[in-house]
Amino acid sequence: MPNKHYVPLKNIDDIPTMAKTLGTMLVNETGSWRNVRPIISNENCIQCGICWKYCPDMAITEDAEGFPVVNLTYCKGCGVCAAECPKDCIEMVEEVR
Amino acid sequence: MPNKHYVPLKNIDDIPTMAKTLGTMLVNETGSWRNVRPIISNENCIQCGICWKYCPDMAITEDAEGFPVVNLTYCKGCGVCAAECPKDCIEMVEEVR
Amino acid sequence: MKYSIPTEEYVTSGTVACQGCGAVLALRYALKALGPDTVLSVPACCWSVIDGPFPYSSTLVPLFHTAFETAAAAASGIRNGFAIRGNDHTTVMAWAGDGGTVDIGIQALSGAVERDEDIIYVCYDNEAYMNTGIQRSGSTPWGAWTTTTPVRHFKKEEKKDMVEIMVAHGIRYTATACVSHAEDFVKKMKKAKDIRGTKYIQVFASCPPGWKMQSDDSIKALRLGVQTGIVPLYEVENGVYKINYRPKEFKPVEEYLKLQGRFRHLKPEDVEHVTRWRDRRWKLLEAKVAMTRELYGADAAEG
Amino acid sequence: MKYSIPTEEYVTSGTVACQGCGAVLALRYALKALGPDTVLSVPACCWSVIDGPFPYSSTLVPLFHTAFETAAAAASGIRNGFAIRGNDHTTVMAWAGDGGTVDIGIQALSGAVERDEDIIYVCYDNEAYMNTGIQRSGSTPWGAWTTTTPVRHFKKEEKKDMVEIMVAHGIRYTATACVSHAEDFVKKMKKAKDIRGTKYIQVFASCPPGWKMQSDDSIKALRLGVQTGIVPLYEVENGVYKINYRPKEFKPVEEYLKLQGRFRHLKPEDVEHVTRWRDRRWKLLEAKVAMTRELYGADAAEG
Amino acid sequence: MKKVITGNHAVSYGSMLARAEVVAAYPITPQTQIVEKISELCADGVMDAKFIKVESEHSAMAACIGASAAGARAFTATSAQGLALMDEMLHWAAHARLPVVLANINRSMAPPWTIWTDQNDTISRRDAGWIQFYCESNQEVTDSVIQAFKVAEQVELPAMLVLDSFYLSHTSEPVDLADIALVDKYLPKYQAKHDLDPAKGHPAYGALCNDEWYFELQIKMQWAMEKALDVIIAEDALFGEMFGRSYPVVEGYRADDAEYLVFVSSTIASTAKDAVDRARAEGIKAGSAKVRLLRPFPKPQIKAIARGKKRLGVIDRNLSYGSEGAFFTEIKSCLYSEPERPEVHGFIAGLGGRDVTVDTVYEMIKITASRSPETDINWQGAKLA
Amino acid sequence: MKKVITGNHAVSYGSMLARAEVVAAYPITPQTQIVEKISELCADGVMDAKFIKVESEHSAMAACIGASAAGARAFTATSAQGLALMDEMLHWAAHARLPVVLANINRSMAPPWTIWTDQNDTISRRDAGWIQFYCESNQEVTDSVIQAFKVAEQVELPAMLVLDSFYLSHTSEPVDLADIALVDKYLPKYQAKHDLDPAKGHPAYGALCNDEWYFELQIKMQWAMEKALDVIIAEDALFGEMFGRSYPVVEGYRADDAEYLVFVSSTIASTAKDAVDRARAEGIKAGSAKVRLLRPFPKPQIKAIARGKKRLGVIDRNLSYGSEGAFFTEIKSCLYSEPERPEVHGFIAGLGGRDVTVDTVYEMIKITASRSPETDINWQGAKLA
Amino acid sequence: MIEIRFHGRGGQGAASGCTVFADAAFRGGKRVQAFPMFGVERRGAPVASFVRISDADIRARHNIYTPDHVIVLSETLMDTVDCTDGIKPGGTITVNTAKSPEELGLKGDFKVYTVDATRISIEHGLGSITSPIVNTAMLGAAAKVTGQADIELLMQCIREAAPSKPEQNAAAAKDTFDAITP
Amino acid sequence: MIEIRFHGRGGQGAASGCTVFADAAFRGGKRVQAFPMFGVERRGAPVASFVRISDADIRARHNIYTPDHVIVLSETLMDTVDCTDGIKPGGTITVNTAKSPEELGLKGDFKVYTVDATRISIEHGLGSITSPIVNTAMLGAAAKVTGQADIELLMQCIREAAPSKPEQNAAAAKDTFDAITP
Ligand SMILES: Cc1ncc(C[n+]2csc(CCOP(=O)(O)OP(=O)(O)O)c2C)c(N)n1
Ligand SMILES: Cc1ncc(C[n+]2csc(CCOP(=O)(O)OP(=O)(O)O)c2C)c(N)n1
Ligand code: SF4
Ligand code: SF4
Ligand code: SF4
Ligand code: SF4
Ligand code: SF4
Ligand code: SF4
Ligand SMILES: [Mg+2]
Ligand SMILES: [Mg+2]
Repeated sequence: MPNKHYVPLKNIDDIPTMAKTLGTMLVNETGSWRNVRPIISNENCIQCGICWKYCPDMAITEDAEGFPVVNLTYCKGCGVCAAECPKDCIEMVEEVR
Repeated sequence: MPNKHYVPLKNIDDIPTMAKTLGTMLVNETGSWRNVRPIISNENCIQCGICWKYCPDMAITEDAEGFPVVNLTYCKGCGVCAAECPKDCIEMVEEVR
Repeated sequence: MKYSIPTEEYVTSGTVACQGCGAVLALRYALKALGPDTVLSVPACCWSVIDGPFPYSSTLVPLFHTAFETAAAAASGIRNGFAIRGNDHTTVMAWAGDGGTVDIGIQALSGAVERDEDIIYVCYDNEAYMNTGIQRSGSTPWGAWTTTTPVRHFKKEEKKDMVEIMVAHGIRYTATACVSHAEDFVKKMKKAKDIRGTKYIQVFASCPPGWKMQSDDSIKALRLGVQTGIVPLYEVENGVYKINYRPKEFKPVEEYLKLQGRFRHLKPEDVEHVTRWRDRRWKLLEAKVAMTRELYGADAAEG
Repeated sequence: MKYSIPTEEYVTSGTVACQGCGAVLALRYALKALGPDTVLSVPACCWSVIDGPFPYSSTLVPLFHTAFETAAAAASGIRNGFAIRGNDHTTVMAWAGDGGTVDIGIQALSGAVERDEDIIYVCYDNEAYMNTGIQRSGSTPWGAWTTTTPVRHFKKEEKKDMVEIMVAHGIRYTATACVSHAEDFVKKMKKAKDIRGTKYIQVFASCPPGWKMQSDDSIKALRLGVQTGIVPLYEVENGVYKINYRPKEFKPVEEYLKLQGRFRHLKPEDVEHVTRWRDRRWKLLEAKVAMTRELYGADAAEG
Repeated sequence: MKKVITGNHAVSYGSMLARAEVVAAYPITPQTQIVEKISELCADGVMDAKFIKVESEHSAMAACIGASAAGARAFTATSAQGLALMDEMLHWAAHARLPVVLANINRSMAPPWTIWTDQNDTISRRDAGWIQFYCESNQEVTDSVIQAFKVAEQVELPAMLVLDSFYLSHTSEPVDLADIALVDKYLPKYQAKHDLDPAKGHPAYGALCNDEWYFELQIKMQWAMEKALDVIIAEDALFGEMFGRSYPVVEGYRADDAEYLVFVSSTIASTAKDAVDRARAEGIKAGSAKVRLLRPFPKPQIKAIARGKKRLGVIDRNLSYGSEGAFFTEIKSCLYSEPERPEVHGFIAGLGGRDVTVDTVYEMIKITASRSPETDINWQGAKLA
Repeated sequence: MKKVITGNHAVSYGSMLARAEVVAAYPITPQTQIVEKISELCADGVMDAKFIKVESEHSAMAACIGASAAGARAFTATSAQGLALMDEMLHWAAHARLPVVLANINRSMAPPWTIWTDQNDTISRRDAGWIQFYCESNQEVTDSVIQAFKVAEQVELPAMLVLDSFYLSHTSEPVDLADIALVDKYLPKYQAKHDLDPAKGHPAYGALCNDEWYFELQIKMQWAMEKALDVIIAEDALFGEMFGRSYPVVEGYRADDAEYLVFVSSTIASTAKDAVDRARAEGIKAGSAKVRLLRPFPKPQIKAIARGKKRLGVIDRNLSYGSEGAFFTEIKSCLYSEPERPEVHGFIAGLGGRDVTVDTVYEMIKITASRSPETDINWQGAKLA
Repeated sequence: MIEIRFHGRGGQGAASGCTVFADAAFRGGKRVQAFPMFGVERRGAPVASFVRISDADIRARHNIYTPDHVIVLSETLMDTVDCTDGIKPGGTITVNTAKSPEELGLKGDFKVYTVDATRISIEHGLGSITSPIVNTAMLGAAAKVTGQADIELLMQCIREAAPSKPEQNAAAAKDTFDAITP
Repeated sequence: MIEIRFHGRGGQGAASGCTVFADAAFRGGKRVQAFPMFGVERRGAPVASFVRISDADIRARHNIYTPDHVIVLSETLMDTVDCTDGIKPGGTITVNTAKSPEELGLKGDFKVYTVDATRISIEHGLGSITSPIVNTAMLGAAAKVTGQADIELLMQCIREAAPSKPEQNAAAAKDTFDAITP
């Protein structure tokens, strides 16, 4: 089911003259790439923002209290956040369907 | 009248498959380019070879006594030899037909 | 959370980059520094794929895809096209991989620097042609495996030093950077933005598949690059060298090398070779710092 | 007569070069140094015309005419073609003008240096595209008139410093030379011949029409270039700088500039600019000599 | 204002009149005069353009592409080797649908080195997606630069002017330089379809396109080419009204009542008129047809002018090795579906600048009039054994 | 020895069997596997060649040219953008008469970026003086590398192998790799006509050539192309004798008694056989003709196979913008002088990698069999409105 | 002609697996053709690849739309990719999962098989939980379900093609082969 | 149609001279065409250039082989170049020399004129003995001999085209114009 970022194109009349993009890659829900999933425990979290800084998929945001949250729609499960967290707050667990 | 360096070519059968040269540029008697002609006077000549060294047309050779001689078949009359001779032995004079 | 770099994002989630791609972070940081009044000229490279297929894009600034060897020339054209129409404010950034910079794109870049075009050229350096599946580039380091330098015949030429080549061009501003040191990179990009004329920044960016390592080692490998001195962080402004980060003591280069499968075949004497290369390079770098400070004064660099 | 350079000639009389052409002398000297076991790769440049039209040639060594931007790549091909057939002795020399070197040919050259091809690359530098009628090149000096930098808009960019760019490439051997200093040039060419790997020599060669001067000033202008310090003679071997000729005192740059019509429009403040450029360059050069001697020892250069 | 100028300068002035905004070019004989004059015009402030003095033709086209994408009117000029070196970027400009205009001086391809004319450099670009105008006179050159921009910007395709080396590029003749105010009316400021201004959005241009839409983008290019033929004709008509000069896409000379018709292009089209007159004088009912366009190929006009002829000749100053002359191929292919198909002679003449005189053309007319073709290539003026 | 390998590896092994001595190449999708495999073969010492890892395709061809001029057998491989970037040097190799062999993987031209197949990259080189072989299977690929060197060295012209991206380059199938000793017999060590060895003289190659002889040099190129057609046929026959496999320049499938014939090339030629069978099963007397060569264009063979047909179709996986499909043009031009000229349909299909299935080809056969052509371009498989 | 489609992730070796499978079938006397979904997919992204196997010459050179068999290298793929798309009526789909076929809840005119290739692979020392290497293991399952490759020939082909651990890879294939009863 | 050929040396301005001459003829109401011998000749090498002048449209766009008039900028050129080649019967040749026509000893069906343009040019401060600038001066002679350009228009064209010393150049032309009596 296409998401809201999907740009529907049916035939030649729908496409621009030159290949000019019409939407963003938010259409591409890369959460499905994940083999492993980051689980953040706030316990030791010092809100340093390092996980946010190094996430190559811009999949970490901040919750109301200033703790990091993973956007599972896009997190590819690379494990960088877990590896870089200075407080070992993030664990990578096997993804299940 | 073509000189001895001339490579006669009449038609397509005479030329090589690719443009490969068949003779030297000695065919091109650049003496005809001259407006002015170098005259060497041996009087002050110290046989330093500077005129030979700087002639851009390889038009200076040595005579039996070691003095420089201009090869008028090729000398273009640039005047470099005259300008560079440390002893001012070379004068450039107007070329006449 | 605390944020050490700007929070605005100009790269969206959903890119098709590999898990743990350092190149994504590189552009993410660069755009944080430059802000939205920026246009990209992107030649063939991983980023021309990462950004997404038609009709989608993941950068929130205009992006002009251009041929592999033309990042600097196309950027020059864009800059001049803007200028003649009165737009002198938009930052035009050429954003290219190392292959597109030090090999096939060096000519266009060299020309742009010579003309002193008002552009920023950033090379994200992952040390091989990654987009086409890890072939050697002029920026691949000595000793590395790639698909065109098989293990039995690993790369025997030294990495081309593009920043030094830029210095030799008399460029106004050039610098190295590393994705693991985001704050330093952002600072340099901001500085570059404010200088008129050509700027060249080379940012070291990890590539898990290309370096044959796990995706979660992506930042670690980069940090080790800096800590072992393999990747010096420095800048050269108006000819004056300045080192931005001096490890108190270099970590052994093994630590850097052993993390990456592309170096797994190296023998101890090869590691020695890399260590000597590192030391020679740092000695020279320090000497240049001293020399140029002496020649031009410490202020010149700040000027 | 006394001969300070080899007497063998490998360039014949009858070339179609202009009266007083310095480029002819440059190749004449180079071939004297290299001898007959040499093959030339010549891209588009004055020399591709000078050598003569089909079916004639004025060089007494094989000459392969190649496309403008390919001197180094074609030379690499020739060298490897020889090598696979067992010929390791013939010297392969790329012989190119400044435009063919610092502009359109820089990429192929940079690639060859990175691969450390066993070739000699010589750039005869007459500071503009002469073959096409005197357009600016990246090697045209600041201040010069050319047909694409009209007097009212004379060249405002500094000359690209190719020898320094080669040093930044970590090339084994590179040197400057000047046709007026034939002996020095011949010596450097001989040295280059005996080094395996890529060598780059840039020889300053006068062009009377291109410099808007009388043909008989051809050597004088070059000598003034050296004497005023505009054209430093130096070499860099394995990273170590060595200055081959240090004028006791620089002649004023005016003497050099005023001889040449291409500089006739320069105002006193422009001459000042050139003088400052000269001084800055020499200071840097001397500093590099000191720095690299200190780093690598005086012997390294001789090694 | 009429001035005696070379074909090259006709290009430079044309680009000035068309108010090219960014020029990125690299010198090459026989094009150098163009860039030298533009440098001068810019330095003098007569022409308000940014001249990017790039380090190669490859970068010249890349810079023009960048400039055009940024919304500026972009122009360049080159020849032979330079055009070939641009090739990748020529395809790029076309596929990016950018209305860059380029003047190419036809020069033979090396090696051996040559600077003399033939069309091999430009026919080798016939598949690159560029509109190609072949010019006959310096007047046509200046006027065509202006028309080319007008057309290119409407159909969003790049356009190439083609001039014979020497026979046009270096030949001086009187040229009426149009009044720039009138040109401004004919050719208003470029309103780019591309827009890289960050203030207006953040599109990416040229993103990876898999088999889902690439085909359709090509069809749009072909449609634009087909439209271009109509636009060229319409814009030429308007130009004719405004400036009193017009250049049909296929122009007959004594063609109406001709029994034998030779197709010609570039300067040979001019010389051919004298040859036709001579043939007529000698009783041969000859005519000539100048083909102004190679792309879009003016099929309806070719068909129309060929209709009813007894025999045709095609004079190609080019050669597609392993095939035949390019115009010969295109014309035969175009006429294939005609109900009546006259025989066609294929002539190849003038390669590498070999002079094509009135005599040479006359000879080809005579052959066309007198016998059936026996081979696809009839070498004219060559030193065969 | 039979191995299941990709078309790309078929190229690599072909170059090894042909004993290429200098390889200068630059990576590009979808060609990378070729150079990676060659790197491996060289590193393993199985292949005795110098591999120059150049910094661009432009230098790749320049280095091949240099190596070939120095007397070595030179090889390279590329695709699309790389081929275009080489363009100047492609002309150079041809005019220098150097038998360099190149494998090109057909990929569509950018922008937009694409890595999928169509023939625009290679048809755009049809005027460059290169022999062009279009391959249908991996077996043909390996064998053609060997044949290409044999032919190229005899006629002193460079030759290009052409493979569809993906549909051939990345498709694995069994390939019989010839015994190298037998290949050595078929293709002896290269004896260069060029000679740069200073011991043997001091020629200059490619010196400036004015209008006196350039024309004649071009005629020699054309003659060599004409000779090449015969040599290709003869060498293929010899290859058939020695290796039991043969590839006619135009190969009919159920063509003899066909009333309707479609011309095809590359992998479509393979798929078309299934489509022809289907058409036959449904009562349509169809056949197909695979065209192996675009240059030299096999005119006599095209004429022969077209003779007596009721109607023809040409399937082009390419497009010359502003004209039509390239094979369509060439075939019509070739048949123009035939006494009987069947109608010809022009189909364009599969651009940008759009899949051409048995259904797609069948559809084109049906159109060919059922009606007269109405336009020069019939888009097949496109998402038209 | 039998057509098979493999689903995997970039970097998992689905494409090379197809070639190995084709090779085994070829050595068993068949005509074969193998090709990847051709794209620019990066490590981790969903990919597909294909095999054609036939007794007669394979002339069709185009994509496969209606496979007889589908092999899925990772169950998680099924979230976003419609792995059952186009399966010929009566065809099969074989999924690497610890679940039973029923638990997958797939609907359509095809048979569903499951095998825990991840576990088997890890048991043989191939990869880890975060990045298991399952392509060779799944070939054994494919051989059993499709009946197109002899397991001994397949194991031989796997040994020759494996960049490392040839025996373990072959053994993993044998295990999945044995684990399935069609 | 009148066809004229100029002989000079590279750098002497024979080609630009032709354009100026054509310009003058054009301003006098003629159709004109001017072009250089197209080559790569360097400073000092013999070159030629051409003018066509006509009352009707000039359509021929090819070389000139049989000129009506020939103008020779430097007598020394005649050593190697056959300057009289192809002159139309009854045509003319005009040579810059201090000699008289007879002293040149030229044979053929054409009239010979001489004028000491070098002396005249130097008198007007144009160039020096080693490199005299005679192209503009010789235009005056050409105007007189060919009758194709009005001397006033010619002088005006010279003034406009001269990169420096416009009046001197024009005056030199006037002097040669006056020096010749055809
Ligand atoms: C002329 C040309 N040659 C080759 C290619 C193929 N190609 C595309 S991207 C690429 C590698 C890019 O490497 P790099 O610049 O280092 O960027 P990365 O992929 O590593 O991000 C290559 C070889 C191309 N697109 N164009
Ligand atoms: C691709 C290409 N572009 C342009 C040219 C035209 N061209 C030939 S030689 C030349 C200038 C060469 O300048 P330089 O290298 O400095 O040598 P010089 O003529 O000064 O000796 C130019 C622009 C060409 N031959 N090929
Ligand atoms: S696992 Fe990777 S993609 Fe997911 S949140 Fe962490 S850093 Fe981002
Ligand atoms: S890196 Fe760790 S400590 Fe820092 S914000 Fe993220 S989870 Fe918290
Ligand atoms: S004048 Fe010039 S060419 Fe003549 S001999 Fe002297 S230096 Fe040589
Ligand atoms: S330069 Fe003068 S002194 Fe020296 S050899 Fe020549 S003529 Fe004699
Ligand atoms: S291959 Fe490397 S650079 Fe490219 S997307 Fe993957 S991780 Fe990033
Ligand atoms: S233009 Fe200059 S470099 Fe060229 S031949 Fe003349 S003097 Fe020599
Ligand atoms: Mg890279
Ligand atoms: Mg130069």
